Amino acid sequence: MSDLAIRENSLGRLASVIRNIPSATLAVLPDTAKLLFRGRPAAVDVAGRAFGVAMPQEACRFSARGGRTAYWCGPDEWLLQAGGEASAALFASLDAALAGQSYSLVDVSHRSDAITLSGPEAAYILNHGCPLDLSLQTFPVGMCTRTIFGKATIMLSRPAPELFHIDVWRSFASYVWQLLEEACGEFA
Amino acid sequence: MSGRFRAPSGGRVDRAKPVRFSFDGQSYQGVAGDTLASALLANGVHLVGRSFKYHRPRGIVTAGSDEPNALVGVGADDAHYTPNMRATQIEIYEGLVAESQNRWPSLRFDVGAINEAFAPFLSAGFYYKTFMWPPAAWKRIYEPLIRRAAGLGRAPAKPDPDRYTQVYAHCDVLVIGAGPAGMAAALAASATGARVFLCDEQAEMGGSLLSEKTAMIEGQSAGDWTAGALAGLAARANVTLMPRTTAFGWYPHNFLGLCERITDHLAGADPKLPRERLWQVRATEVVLATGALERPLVFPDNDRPGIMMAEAARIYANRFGVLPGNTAVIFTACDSAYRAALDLKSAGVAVAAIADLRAAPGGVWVDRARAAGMEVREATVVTGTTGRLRIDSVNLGKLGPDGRVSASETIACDLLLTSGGFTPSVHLFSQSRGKLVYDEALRAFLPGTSVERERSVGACRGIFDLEAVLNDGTAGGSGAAEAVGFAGAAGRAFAVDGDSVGSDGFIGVTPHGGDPSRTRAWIDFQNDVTENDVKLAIREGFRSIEHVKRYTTTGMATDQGKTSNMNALGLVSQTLKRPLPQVGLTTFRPPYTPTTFGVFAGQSRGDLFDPVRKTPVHDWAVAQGAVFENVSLWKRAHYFPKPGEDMHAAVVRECRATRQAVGIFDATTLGKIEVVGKDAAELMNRIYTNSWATLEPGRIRYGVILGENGFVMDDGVVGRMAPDRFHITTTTGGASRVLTMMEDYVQTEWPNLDVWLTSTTEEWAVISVQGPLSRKVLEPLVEGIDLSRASMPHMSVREGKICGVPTRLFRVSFTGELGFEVNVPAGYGRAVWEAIVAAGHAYGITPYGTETMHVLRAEKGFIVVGQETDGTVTPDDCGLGWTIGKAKKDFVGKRSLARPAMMAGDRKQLVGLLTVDPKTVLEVGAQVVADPNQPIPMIMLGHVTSSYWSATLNRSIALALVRGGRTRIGTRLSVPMPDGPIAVELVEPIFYDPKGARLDV
Amino acid sequence: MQSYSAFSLFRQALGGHAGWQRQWRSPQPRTEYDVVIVGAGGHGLATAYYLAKEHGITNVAVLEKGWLGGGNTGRNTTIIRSNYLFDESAALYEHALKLWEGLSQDLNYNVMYSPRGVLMLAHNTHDVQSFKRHVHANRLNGIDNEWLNAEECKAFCPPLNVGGAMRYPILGGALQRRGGTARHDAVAWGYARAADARGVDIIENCEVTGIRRTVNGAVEGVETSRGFIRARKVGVVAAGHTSVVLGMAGVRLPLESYPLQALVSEPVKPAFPCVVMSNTIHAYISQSDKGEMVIGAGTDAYTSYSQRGALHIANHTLDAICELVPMFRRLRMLRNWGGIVDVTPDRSPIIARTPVPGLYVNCGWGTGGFKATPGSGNVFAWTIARDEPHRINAPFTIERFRDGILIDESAAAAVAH
Amino acid sequence: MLLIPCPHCGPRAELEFSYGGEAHIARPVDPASIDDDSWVTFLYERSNPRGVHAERWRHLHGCGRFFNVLRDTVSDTIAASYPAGQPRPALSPDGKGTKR
Ligand SMILES: Cc1cc2nc3c(=O)[nH]c(=O)nc-3n(C[C@H](O)[C@H](O)[C@H](O)COP(=O)(O)OP(=O)(O)OC[C@H]3O[C@@H](n4cnc5c(N)ncnc54)[C@H](O)[C@@H]3O)c2cc1C
Ligand SMILES: NC(=O)c1ccc[n+]([C@@H]2O[C@H](COP(=O)([O-])OP(=O)(O)OC[C@H]3O[C@@H](n4cnc5c(N)ncnc54)[C@H](O)[C@@H]3O)[C@@H](O)[C@H]2O)c1
Ligand SMILES: Cc1cc2nc3c(=O)[nH]c(=O)nc-3n(C[C@H](O)[C@H](O)[C@H](O)COP(=O)(O)O)c2cc1C
Ligand SMILES: [Zn+2]
Repeated sequence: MSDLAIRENSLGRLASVIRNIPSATLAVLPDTAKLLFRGRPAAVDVAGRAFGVAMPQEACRFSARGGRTAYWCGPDEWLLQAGGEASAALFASLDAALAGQSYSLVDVSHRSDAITLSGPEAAYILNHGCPLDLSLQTFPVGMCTRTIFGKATIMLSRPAPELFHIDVWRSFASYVWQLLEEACGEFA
Repeated sequence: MSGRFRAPSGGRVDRAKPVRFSFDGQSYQGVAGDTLASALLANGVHLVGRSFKYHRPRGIVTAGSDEPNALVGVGADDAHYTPNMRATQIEIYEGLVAESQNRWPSLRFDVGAINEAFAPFLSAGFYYKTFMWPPAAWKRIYEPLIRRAAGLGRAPAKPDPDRYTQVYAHCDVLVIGAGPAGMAAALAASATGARVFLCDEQAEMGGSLLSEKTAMIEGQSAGDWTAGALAGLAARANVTLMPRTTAFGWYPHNFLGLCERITDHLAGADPKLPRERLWQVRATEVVLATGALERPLVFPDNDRPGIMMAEAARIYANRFGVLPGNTAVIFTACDSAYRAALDLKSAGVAVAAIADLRAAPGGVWVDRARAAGMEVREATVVTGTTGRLRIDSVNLGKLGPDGRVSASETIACDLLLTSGGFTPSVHLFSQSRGKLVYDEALRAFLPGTSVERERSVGACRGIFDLEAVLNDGTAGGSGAAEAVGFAGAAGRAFAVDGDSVGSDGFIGVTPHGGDPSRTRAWIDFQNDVTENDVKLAIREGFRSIEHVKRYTTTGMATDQGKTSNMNALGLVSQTLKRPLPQVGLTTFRPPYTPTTFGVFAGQSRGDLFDPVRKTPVHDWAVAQGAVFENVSLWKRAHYFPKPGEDMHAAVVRECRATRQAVGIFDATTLGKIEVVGKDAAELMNRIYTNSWATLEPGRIRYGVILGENGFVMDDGVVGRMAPDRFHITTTTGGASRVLTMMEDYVQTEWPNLDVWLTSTTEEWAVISVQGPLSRKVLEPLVEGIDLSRASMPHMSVREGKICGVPTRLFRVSFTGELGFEVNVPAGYGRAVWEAIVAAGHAYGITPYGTETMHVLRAEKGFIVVGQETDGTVTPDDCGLGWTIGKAKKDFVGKRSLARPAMMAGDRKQLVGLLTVDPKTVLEVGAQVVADPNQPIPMIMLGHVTSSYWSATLNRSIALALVRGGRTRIGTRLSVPMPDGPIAVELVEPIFYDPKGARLDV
Repeated sequence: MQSYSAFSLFRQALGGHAGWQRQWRSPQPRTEYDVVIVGAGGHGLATAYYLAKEHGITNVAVLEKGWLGGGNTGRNTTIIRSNYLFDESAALYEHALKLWEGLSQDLNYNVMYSPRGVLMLAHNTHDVQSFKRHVHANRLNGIDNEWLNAEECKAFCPPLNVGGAMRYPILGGALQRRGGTARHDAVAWGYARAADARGVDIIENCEVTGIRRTVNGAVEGVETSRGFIRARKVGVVAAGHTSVVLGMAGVRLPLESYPLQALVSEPVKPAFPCVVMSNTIHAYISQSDKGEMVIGAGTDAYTSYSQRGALHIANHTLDAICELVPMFRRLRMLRNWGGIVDVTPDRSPIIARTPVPGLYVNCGWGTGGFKATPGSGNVFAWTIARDEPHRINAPFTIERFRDGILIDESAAAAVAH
Repeated sequence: MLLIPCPHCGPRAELEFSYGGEAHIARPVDPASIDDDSWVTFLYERSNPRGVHAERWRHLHGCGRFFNVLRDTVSDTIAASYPAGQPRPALSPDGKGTKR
């Protein structure tokens, strides 16, 4: 038997009933391949070359190229994201390139789902649960970091001045979504 | 007209917009811009409340958040009712409903006022001295009486429907207080480009300038200048103006709590809006511009309605166009009350006399008052007042140079204004842990050395002259911006045309010549603390100001002594003849003014109280009618009742199906960690009690983790996916604990190991298919995995596909039956689950929940961490001694196991319990004893950790931890219950298929 | 000691209360005492009282760096109960509870011990099982504690939100009817007055800055901000500061000091009849006789001596309270403060001799020692007087950590306070 | 809420961190070889100072790293933050920063 099972996004149902408001718009990002890479310095360059995007060395930054993005998560930790790709193939190619290195590669494609929050009030809405200073000076475009939102951990990144991506573990995703909606409440 | 006492013109209220409201059931009219206090005064209402202890009639004393007396309950219905609101801060709106408190049946005729008759007995701390006899009467009679008498307003009786929100915010400079000092600071700081927040607790910004009639700033009236300044600030993109926002708390590292009131002042507020918002602000620099509070003078009978702060009366007249009386007497120790007298007079209030405590008052303000025809009595004090529900006369006395007071005259009046000078508002500075310094000249505690990055400007640091205040604010704002790193802060000097009122004042109880035990001079109005109370406390040895506070309750009321603390301090200083700074202040604590619980709780209510974690199978289980239980943050299906079934029936059915055919269970919530790296096995060896070096890839082992203290912390099966890759499972609740502990060791103890940990809990959905037919169900669904006994033995793991998606297929059993745990990427969990259910249909596949899971594992004697263990249990205690790798030199917790008590023979050990009557099911937590007839306290040998009805065995089973349990196997013990002892037999803790034959298929 | 009663109050009232005597003296420290107690909290004062009353040792000084009762005794949420799980703790807290029951009369000072019932809420299966374990163990130890189902909880405490839309519904609770509250300050003052009357010198504003030892290591006395005071025995009862004081004698203990916050609402008329605790959602609440809701929760995360804590702790405390009692959302916080609690690895106290001859310690009460005040002072006095532990505190040694004989109530049940 | 400087991510709100107790308490290399007294010292005894405390924090909801901080337990002032494994820095005489 080989019927391909259907992939479900944990936010599917919530996203289908969203009331959009212009000042802060919520949406669900499409599924992507996600690998978590960790390793000794020597492995980092190798991984970057194999992935096609160098692992950002500056803390809390991401770099993207051709649909692939490498997010700095920690001093020896990066989240590699590849839109529209199969994670198994990506895993295999990186794993092969890294042979002999000291590293860890784990497929986390399904661990989290991702939300976009956009609009002029996006930062204000996020600050309903996130204690970071989200002004463009301290949280510029190109920045990413794990942080908290209410009582959940999120991975927050800023691809554009009024656009945030929130990557959140599946089972916390609906909480984060609902808390965002609650915060949007005063604009609704 | 909006009340008999409304001046025809003047003030900042809008006479064209009448507003109707009710107080104690009576309807009144005010105007837009009124507070409840100003509107009541405009209607001639002075009696607004009763005091806490003696139910004394009380009126409005101040015009701000320092109000001690005018507390009312607000709200038209139970769900919106809020007690203890200060009338001076309530903005009226159409339909506002307010009522007085602490009186019955009515404000004018209050039965509680009978306490007055007992006042002689109700001295400070009287309750510590009595109500002790007979001992039983305290609980049944005295305490309920005391409780009912105390308590001010009534608690709301219905759940609050309003929303509250919380926001984090950051700024370069937070300016607190939007009087002249704060506005000047905000102007200066924002001119540099710094991000500036300016907050003020009042509805309108401007602080003292809102009631300033004569002074001119830069050629403009105070009102015009304020409007211009605020407009200028509002136009700057880097400035956020926050009216109705109280900075209530200062927490370490310049983190401040601000409460913004959003809808309380609106009739029919937009339901989208939160009632209040908590701003949690991290400010690089803080500028305090919180002003100063006028201090009352304390004298006998100083608490009658109609006795008011001079500055408050000035505010009512100048800002609200309200005359707080017809004929005023003024009792002062400073010049500012002269200014108030002049403003009141020009508004239409007759000033009968000014009694000045000072021997020879003089200067421009005194001259002006005299010139305006006011009678100024030098060295004169108030020795008493009369009037039941409102003051009707004042007794004055002459203060001799020797301090003696001789009676002089009685003056009729309906208003007595007092001023003892100003107390700088250092509350927040003190909260920031800055040290206060006493300034003898100003008679005030002023901000000293800073601890946080902050500065004070204006009246809150003792600068009272308006021009100086503005310039101080400017300097403070510039300084703050510069300290943040903004250049270009320009100095600016304001020119003010106006006269200073100086800084005279008085602290303590004014000389009154009365017999201290007969007169009552009120220090703390709200808590009814008198001069005598404080003196009594001191007499009884309560010398520390902290003791005086707690014994008399002075300063402990809802106003936290804003108007009274300095006078209490002064009185202690007078009585002990100890300099004031040596007596010291009590501690300033948050909140600055009482702050709603709801705003602290914010959005965290219902489902947002804590995240609700659901598995991919959750909705399917809901559709099947599953009953759920909370396990840590997760919702887990507890059982799946068919129509008409209770839990017991469902569990019996689920157990039978699993033992006899096949059951399906959602195990997704188990924690999972991927351990990867060359040294993965080495780390496993160091963390777990077991040995991992010999585990072949493709095999699984059950592992146990101890805390470094030697007690069982977690367990789970671990699959070796590759030489350098392990797939760990942990308990549902233990997942993050285990990961954190492992990270700790990897990062800080053994950083040289080449190994990394990744949480994969949420990557995998785990579908447990258990039962003799499980293989048959799964076989047709998998690709590239041979499920046969020969190729995939018990405790092995294979990678391949199921339903076309990748899987890590574990052959494990927590039931004792042939079983598999299908791990698939979580997004496929639901689809694969449904496919298995469909494929299993023919075999009678039955979904089961956590209860059945527990029964099945208990039948097999498998422990559950947290149930059989509780943080005091070693591996040996719970029968897991076998997991300890004998050859291992070390692992986390090993050394602790070698401590004497950990090896004692009489430790509690895991055993099975069979009730002698097989139908009796023991209660979990019940205690086990040898002799149920022994006297209490009994010697308890242990307790039941798990207990179930076993459908398979058709009897009850239980697990227990029993002292020296293993040596007692075969003997009988007893479980004493309230309705009689239950005899139990101790057996091996495995009830079903002890040889494990059913697994080997 | 001047007698307190309704009659004496009446008589004094007629005289304008001029005749009340000082409740305690404020003596100059003598040069030498038989016993010096460091710390005039409830436990230290009770220790001195029982030394005098039960062991005839009256040449005692209690040294206090600030004002008596100003430590955790003056800042706790006053919950009293004895329904502890393990025999050792149950014996200790029940000993205290029995003393509470007669304390006002014993001290001739109304400490307002109010046995209004302490209800501990269960929100999940684990709570239910663990509380039932307590109930059974307590019953066999002769300590009252009973299981209530959710409806019974509601009947006992009507404001509770039972069955509403709660994230963690109330499944039931364990009720100790004899549990309740007492007026914290009065406890300190009552003991101070009674100890003073028996000759104990209570010396405030006297900080112990050093512990002097003889050549053979025994205690000789204490250095203080008011000079050296010789003492044959020194008992340290300094709560959050115990590490600091014992460090002066070179003794290191398994102790850490954490901030613990509490808060009160504005006073309202009686609206909450008992004490309710929820360890699962972290909050507890009772209403004082003056009308404030007295509320607390868990400690802040980090060690501290600053007697304050973080805003987010207050937030979490109050979100839990508002879940339990949604109509209290509109009540307002009047004051929020912190104390410094000393926590041992097993969260049980140490009441014992130290390795230094003549030096004794009573500490580690953490978040829950107010309820133990009379019992703790009572057995500590015994320990100092006889240089050996009372039967009840014999298990509460320092050595238990080395030997692994922990008394870990919180590990067993995740219950503190 | 403290503002804690993560050596990797910069200053962040306390909420992102978990506290890890006193720093520089190394696990004995060979626990089996030490006596019970030494073991209890490692396991439980802490300096618990009133003043500067070297303590561990983990940037749990951030980069995940453990690191050490010198914090004054009376004033909450943080004088230094340094990666795990590095020795405790010496404080400047005013106690407000590290010696340079
Ligand atoms: C917010 C909070 C809530 C609590 N709630 C409860 C509760 O509900 N129920 C409960 O049972 N317990 C509770 N507790 C715990 C309880 O308050 C304490 O366990 C108990 O009060 C400790 O009493 P003590 O006498 O040992 O300590 P303290 O009252 O703290 O006394 C110690 C004294 O030692 C003095 N001292 C310290 N160092 C020196 C020195 N060098 N020289 C001289 N004197 C010194 C201190 O100034 C202090 O006065 C709570 C604690 C807090 C902080
Ligand atoms: N004796 C005197 O002459 C004397 C005494 C006091 C004040 N004054 C006059 O008062 C003015 C002083 O100006 P200023 O700006 O320093 O004080 P201010 O009283 O004009 O302004 C202080 C402002 O701070 C606000 N505030 C206080 N605490 C707050 C908090 N916690 N949160 C939010 N807002 C808060 C108040 O609502 C007020 O609007 C001058 O005009 C001065 O002449 C004179
Ligand atoms: C049970 C209890 C009730 C309290 N009630 C009040 C109160 O009604 N009003 C008040 O101002 N403070 C009250 N407090 C708090 C004290 O004012 C004070 O904050 C506390 O004793 C800690 O001392 P500190 O704030 O001076 O450090 C109460 C404290 C306790 C322990
Ligand atoms: Zn970090």
